[in-house]
Amino acid sequence: MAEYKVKFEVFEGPLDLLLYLIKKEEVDIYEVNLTQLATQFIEYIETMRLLDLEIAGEFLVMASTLMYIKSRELLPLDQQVAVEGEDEGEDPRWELIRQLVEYKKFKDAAAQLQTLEARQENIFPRLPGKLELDLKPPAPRPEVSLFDLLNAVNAILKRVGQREDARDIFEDKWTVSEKIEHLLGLLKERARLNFSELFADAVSRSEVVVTFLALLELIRLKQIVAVQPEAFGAIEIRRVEPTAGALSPARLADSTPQSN
Amino acid sequence: MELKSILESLLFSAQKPMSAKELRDLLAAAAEQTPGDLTTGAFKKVKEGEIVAALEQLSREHAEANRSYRLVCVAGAWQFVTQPEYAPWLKALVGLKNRPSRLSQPALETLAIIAYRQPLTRVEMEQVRGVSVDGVMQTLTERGLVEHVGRAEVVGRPPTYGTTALFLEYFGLRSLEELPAADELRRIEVKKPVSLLTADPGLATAPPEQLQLKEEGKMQNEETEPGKAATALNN
Amino acid sequence: MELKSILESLLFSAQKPMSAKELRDLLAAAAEQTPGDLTTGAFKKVKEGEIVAALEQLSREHAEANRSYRLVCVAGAWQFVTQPEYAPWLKALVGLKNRPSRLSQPALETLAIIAYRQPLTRVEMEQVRGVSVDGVMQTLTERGLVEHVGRAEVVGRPPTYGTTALFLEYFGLRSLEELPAADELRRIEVKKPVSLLTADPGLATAPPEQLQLKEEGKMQNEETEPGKAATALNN
Repeated sequence: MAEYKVKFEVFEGPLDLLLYLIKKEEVDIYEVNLTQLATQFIEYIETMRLLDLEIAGEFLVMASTLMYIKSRELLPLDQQVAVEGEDEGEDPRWELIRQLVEYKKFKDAAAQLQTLEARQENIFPRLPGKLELDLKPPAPRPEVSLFDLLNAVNAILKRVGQREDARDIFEDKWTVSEKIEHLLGLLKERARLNFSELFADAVSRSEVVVTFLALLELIRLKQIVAVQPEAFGAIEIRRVEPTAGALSPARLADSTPQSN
Repeated sequence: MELKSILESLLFSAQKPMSAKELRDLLAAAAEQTPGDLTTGAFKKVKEGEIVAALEQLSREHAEANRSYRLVCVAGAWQFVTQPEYAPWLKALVGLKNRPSRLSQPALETLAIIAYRQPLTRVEMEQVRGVSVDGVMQTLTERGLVEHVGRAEVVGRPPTYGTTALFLEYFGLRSLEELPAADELRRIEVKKPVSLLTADPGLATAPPEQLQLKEEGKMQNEETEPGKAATALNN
Repeated sequence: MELKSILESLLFSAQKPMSAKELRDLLAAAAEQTPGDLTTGAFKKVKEGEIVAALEQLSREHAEANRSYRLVCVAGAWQFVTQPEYAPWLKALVGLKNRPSRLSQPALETLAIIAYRQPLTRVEMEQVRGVSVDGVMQTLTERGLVEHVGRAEVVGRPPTYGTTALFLEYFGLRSLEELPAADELRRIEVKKPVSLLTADPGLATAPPEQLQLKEEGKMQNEETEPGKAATALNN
């Protein structure tokens, strides 16, 4: 009986112990003699008790199920059917066998996972060294244009304007709306303007700012677009043509392709 | 220039496993970085499906070449790996790094149940194992192999669990479909206590005839219609 | 188990080129780590000459296989390399890590303040923006757009920052003078605590005529010649 003790501690639970007992008898789960199995199982429990070892609750529950099955076997057939709560023909023997079969399947699957686990320990991924291409890797380039930066400037100016007297900054003759008119006028004459030339004639700092704010406003109103055709190229200002119908044929003829 | 060769060169040089989608994005990026180049341009808009097909072809070629390495797909990402028999030398190369300890028997059993039956609740796991899974579940969750995936539509709305991508990686599986004997194990009934009966029993309940088996622990699977298993898989 | 296959698996997984001697040492190490193992033991005392011969054989095999990579020996060290024609895609792979991303609005604003008011301290930036710039400054520094340029001559000598040459390159500017509306933004007052007053106000301090217009936190700066700001720009 001493061998039981050693073995007992290794069992995962009552189902594991039952499978061990069945395997020991070298019989198929479906052909197992449940009465005999119950006797053996209860013997193990008794051994555990004698050895004063702690018995997990699950084992005791299983022991009572097995004792029930065993006692039921002793009853004549006609009385077995009458057992309360089993009117649907649920047979506790069958239920136990089903549970054992299912458990065994997963125990086998666990063994296969264990094989995979061991195999995986021996598989090493290729870890190439860092690529050393003869060109220098592209430096991280922010996806922003000068216009993003200018917009940021505008945001700051606006905030500053809120907390200070805006007149201090825009003290000159130009107002933003005047500058808008002026820009639209220029764009009527020419399809596109260089960003830098817009500021070339500015006579004062504030005129630059006003021009700049006018541009941003027109962009916001979708009257013009600012494009930077090349990464480091000059920014161009183009008028957004409202519709083809609004244009005279002459203008269409000499107008360059629009960005929209 | 063949698609599969380009993919091979990329996987050969990549520092990590790459999915078909990532490879597709690289093909597009290469085309964008070389405007006007016809060679890269030709692969600008390759579809993921074509990439997967090329990778599978490549993987077969490498298996046939019978070299010391293979191209494999684990958890949806492709990578080159060495064959297990070279492990002794690779261990000398890499050094005996501290790999995670192997999983215990209870952990493996519980993991198997979750893998095949997911999503499922703790009570359902305990039904199969016949013992509590509390300690084991903590281990499995801490190791990132299983995770809480939802809640069962039954009284108390208990949490349900499933396996993670790391689970696939840990066992070197491409997907859950690759689990051994998957169809069979998924279909065995998990008995549920009455109070936990799901509104839609779905996969977890199998027709009783499957339980009739002939030999040792083998199930007598009646002509399983292919469609049925496939449906079950997607559950 | 063939010597050349073992060597192949090692070179396949090695992160750097390996010499015949290093490979020989690995074969010996593997044998030592697995005492009693006949397979590893068989390669315990392979000579360098044999290794070189096996590598040359291997290199020929790979050249014949005509794949996207080759085994080559450079300066006595062996490694797998990809064929040059795949460079466009490999560049995309390398570029993956430093993919450009948009600068956030806070980053842009901080960049604008630095561009127009450099050199200036963090405290001064925060004066204009009204919020902490710590996270933003880290981003801008990492991207090489701004850099530490000196120290302010005030108590604690805090570091000052300015834009880099890369900044000009990115925005297509020949010099800081080309920044649009430069003067105007320079006029925004930066309020300094008295303890931080610079000995030489330079650019970071606005010309006095503007300061007199503001009501809160104004500073009574002595006369500054108009030319000074422009000169400071080129610092």
